[in-house]
Amino acid sequence: MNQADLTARCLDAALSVILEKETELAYLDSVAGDGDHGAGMARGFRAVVASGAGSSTAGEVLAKAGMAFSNAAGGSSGALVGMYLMTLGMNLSGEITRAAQLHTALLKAQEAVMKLGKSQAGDKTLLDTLVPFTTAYGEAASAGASLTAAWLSALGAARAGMESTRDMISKRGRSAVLKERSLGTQDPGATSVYYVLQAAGDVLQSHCPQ
Amino acid sequence: MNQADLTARCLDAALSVILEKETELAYLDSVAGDGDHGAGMARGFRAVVASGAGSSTAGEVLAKAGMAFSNAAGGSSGALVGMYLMTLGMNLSGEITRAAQLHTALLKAQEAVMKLGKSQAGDKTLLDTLVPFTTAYGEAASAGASLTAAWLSALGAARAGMESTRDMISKRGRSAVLKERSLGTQDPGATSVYYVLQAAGDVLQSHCPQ
Amino acid sequence: MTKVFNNPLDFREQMLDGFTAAYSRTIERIRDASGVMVRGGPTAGKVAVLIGGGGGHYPLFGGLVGKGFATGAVMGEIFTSPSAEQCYRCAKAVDGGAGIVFAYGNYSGDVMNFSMATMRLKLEGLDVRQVLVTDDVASSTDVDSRRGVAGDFFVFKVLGASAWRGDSLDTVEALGRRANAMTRSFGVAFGGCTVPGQGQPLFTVAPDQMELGLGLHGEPGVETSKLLTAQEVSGLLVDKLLSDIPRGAGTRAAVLVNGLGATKYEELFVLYSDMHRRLSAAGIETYKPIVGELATSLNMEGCSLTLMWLDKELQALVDAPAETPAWTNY
Amino acid sequence: MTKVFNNPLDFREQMLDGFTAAYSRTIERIRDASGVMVRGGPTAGKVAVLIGGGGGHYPLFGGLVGKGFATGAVMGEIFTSPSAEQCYRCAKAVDGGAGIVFAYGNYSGDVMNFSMATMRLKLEGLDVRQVLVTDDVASSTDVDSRRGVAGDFFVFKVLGASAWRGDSLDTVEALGRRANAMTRSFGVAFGGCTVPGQGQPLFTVAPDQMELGLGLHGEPGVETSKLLTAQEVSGLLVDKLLSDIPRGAGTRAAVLVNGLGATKYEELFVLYSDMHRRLSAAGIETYKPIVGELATSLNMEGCSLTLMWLDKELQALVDAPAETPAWTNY
Ligand SMILES: Nc1ncnc2c1ncn2[C@@H]1O[C@H](COP(=O)(O)OP(=O)(O)O)[C@@H](O)[C@H]1O
Ligand SMILES: Nc1ncnc2c1ncn2[C@@H]1O[C@H](COP(=O)(O)OP(=O)(O)O)[C@@H](O)[C@H]1O
Ligand SMILES: [Mg+2]
Ligand SMILES: [Mg+2]
Ligand SMILES: [Mg+2]
Ligand SMILES: [Mg+2]
Repeated sequence: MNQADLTARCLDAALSVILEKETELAYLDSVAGDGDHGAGMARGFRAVVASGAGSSTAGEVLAKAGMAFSNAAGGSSGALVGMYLMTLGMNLSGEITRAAQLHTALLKAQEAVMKLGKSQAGDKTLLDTLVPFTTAYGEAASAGASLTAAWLSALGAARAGMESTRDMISKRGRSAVLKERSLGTQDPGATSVYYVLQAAGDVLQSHCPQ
Repeated sequence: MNQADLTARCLDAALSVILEKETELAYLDSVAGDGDHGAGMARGFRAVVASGAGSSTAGEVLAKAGMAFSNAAGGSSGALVGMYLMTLGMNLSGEITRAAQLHTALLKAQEAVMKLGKSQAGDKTLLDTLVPFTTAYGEAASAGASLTAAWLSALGAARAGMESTRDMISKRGRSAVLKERSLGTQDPGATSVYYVLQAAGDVLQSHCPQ
Repeated sequence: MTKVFNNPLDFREQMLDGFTAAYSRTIERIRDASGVMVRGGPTAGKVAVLIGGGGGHYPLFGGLVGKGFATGAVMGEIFTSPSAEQCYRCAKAVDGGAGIVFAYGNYSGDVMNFSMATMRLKLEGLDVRQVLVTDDVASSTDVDSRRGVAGDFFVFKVLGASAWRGDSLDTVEALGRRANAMTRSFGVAFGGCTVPGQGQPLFTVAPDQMELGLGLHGEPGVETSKLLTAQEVSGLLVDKLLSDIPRGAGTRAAVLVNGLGATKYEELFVLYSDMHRRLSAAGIETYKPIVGELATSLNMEGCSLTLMWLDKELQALVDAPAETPAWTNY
Repeated sequence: MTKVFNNPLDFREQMLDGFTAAYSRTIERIRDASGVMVRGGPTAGKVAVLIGGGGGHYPLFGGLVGKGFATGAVMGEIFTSPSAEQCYRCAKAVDGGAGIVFAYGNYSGDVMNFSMATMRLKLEGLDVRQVLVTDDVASSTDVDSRRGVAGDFFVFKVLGASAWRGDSLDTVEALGRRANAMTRSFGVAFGGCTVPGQGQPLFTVAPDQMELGLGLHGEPGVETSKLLTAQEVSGLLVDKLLSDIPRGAGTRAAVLVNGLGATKYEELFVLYSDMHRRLSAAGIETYKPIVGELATSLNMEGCSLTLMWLDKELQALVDAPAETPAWTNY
């Protein structure tokens, strides 16, 4: 399977897992937010999958996906996840031959989100999943792991990051207003991003296990 | 006790019993109507009691009560019960010496209600309590019973009349629209009127037992 | 659930007080009565239109008082007709010497109280006419026995506009009757409402059900159905009204999609999307549709469709300028 | 509970369709975008005011589009900011060549999406300004971090009136910022709301409790209290706003008592009765109070008080004529 198709498969898997978890995500967002996170992520990935065909590189697939996502989803997560996918795609040109190439792109995408959201790890957002994931991926990649191996090994850090949001006080987004009231519930964005990373990992593992 | 005071006592007792039954009356009216019958009767009798002083005959007390009731209560029952009390009062001049005098007045009052409401016994209204009550009172009175005795003996017919509304289909008032849906519930107006007649009977029995 | 009140016994008076305080630029309180009238009182020589009924239906009734609309409104307790005495007092206050039209929905309490006031006013030599609104097709097959629901809005608008432009009492009355004869409504409910201070709603509807042919006063509907989709509700309401087109109706109709309180604007627009298609497909020209809350039932969940079939004159009266607390057009 | 819908996925589109069908006399759909604009499109040479945000807040946002008010509105899914792409497309459609003001409540999603659209439009050479509404005193002690709630209404009215009379982009923007700086709101909630197709409300409030400092999007309040009487609620809201009077405020304020959807007009009037007394006692002149639903949150139970402290110019802009689906004044 070529990398463009593999990337498209990862995005298909993202849609599946988001649809499966939509109610849970809606619930998490209703505790301190406005309850639309599940619907928004689903709308975004539905549009991504619908816009999928006709790209020749992984970068192109992701850049297109980012635009489709952001336009369809709306909301904070539409802007942020859309920006993430788009930046990731624009920083991946041609064939990816080394795991480190992806690390550079992951870092750029993460920075774009930080800039757009004026936020950082610890603010109880999706960055609390993304930042530790990217760090762990980078470490594994520099230690010589393959892309798939590095990705899979970084999921543990992503999960721990996601779970850590439960004990954080929200500093960004709608829920920030609620301060202490946001304690005790996992951040919806951190949760959905973890599910997506995990679903992509499953695809990589079965189609590109090297 | 003079007849004006006795009449005022009956009206005080009416207020007490209506306040006690207000929730039940509201419930009965909510089944097929708009739920305001308890509140309306309470408003009416509160105004009656507040307007009570300064009359020298039973007729004057009742006529005043009717005006106060109708103005304060509003709604169908405000108009009808107000009209009833007023007509009753206007048809009682001076001292009541014979039970039959009251029967004439009760008949006139009942006719006034029928005319205003364009209704008759069997329509599932307060007339289903009033009409058998008045008939039974009249019979007892012509048979020589005292006012109090006639009144008390007529309560059984009033009660039976009230209970018969449970199996009637409403032909008048808001609930008429619901047709068969009004079956199975006692008419609120028939119920409140029975409570009032009964409360007045208690007053007559204890203050004027002859 | 009604949550904002003090002592329920003071609810009507405090409501009237707040209403008058807020909209003193348009209306004023009628002294010693439960009602309001156009600011500055009636215009001498013009017919007065006095609308009224129970509370809990805002903008009915006070919200529709003002230039080009009703001259005054007599306002009862929640869901309770105002008393004859209050109707009388308010009529005296709005009288401009050219006659009075009482206009209200056809409910037995209102009929009795307004009729008693009419008798008293006539004894005093005033010329009083009564125009009853009977738009609710669900409430009876006999047109004259029907209840008045959201159609009040159109009938009152026609009466008010006619009176305001200086028509005679006969003309105002006749136009009001024509407006009513040309107006039809049908409604559904998804949940009941609670009167201030009462713990229980007036009726409840199971989450997967709905009531057809509801009233405006928290009365349950005449029939229960399973919960329908917006398109099905639209089909039901449109079909009901198209199967009961009044004689003499043309093909143009003023439209009101009315929310009862807790069925909100977005839902009403989704509903109207389908209604518009159906009405157009039936060859009906929808004239200046109104989608909003013009006749509520506290926070009842439900909605209705009203059509007033227009001729040139009714249309001109719908279009005539008006300025009230709840309705302005120019 | 939201009950009237078909497939929840089509809700926004069907809502927009019905809205446009109903009010085609005032507004029109923006082609290929999730928004509406004043009928006939922008006026060349006039500043365009594009308001927008998530759905579920009618008359925000489309209901306030029309002559004298917003030039257009970009409308997102229920409670979800429109995407940057939609903001961009709607901006292009309303552009009259004299610059564009984006005006919206301060929520992170809206800020991100409108800001991305702004960047893109600026790259194309358009002059775009952003005016964020930050009236909710409950949401932060830092004024600039506050959310926008019902104050949207006044800020948009000022912007729209200024643009409509032909002010320059700098002036429109400056007046919009001044309106926002002079506007304060505080709200309470008694119950949550349900997004179409979801079985559970976004939050629930115990029957004997209430939430203080709620948002407009079904977010729970910042604090829970026992259920208060109308007078106590009034005291709370008035005190909050009087303890946070902006610098430079005079003694006259435009007033909006806003219902969130299921707290109805009669309750709001009972509330205003007490508010009016308190505001008057504090020496404040209430200017043309508005009591109604101008910024809803589906069928949420709750209400808020908004004051916009007036100077001569803001007052003139509040008074300026406007005609939109949900608001008309002359
Ligand atoms: N400024 C921000 N920076 C990073 N992530 C954010 C920011 N604001 C919100 N988020 C993320 O978006 C999620 C909420 O997404 P969503 O519900 O779609 O947005 P909205 O708040 O507009 O309804 C949050 O859980 C959080 O992870
Ligand atoms: N036309 C009528 N004739 C006689 N009684 C009537 C009539 N209409 C209503 N009633 C009585 O009034 C009662 C309802 O009173 P109430 O709830 O106060 O009036 P409303 O229907 O105006 O809310 C009914 O239960 C019935 O007994
Ligand atoms: Mg959200
Ligand atoms: Mg009743
Ligand atoms: Mg009633
Ligand atoms: Mg949102």
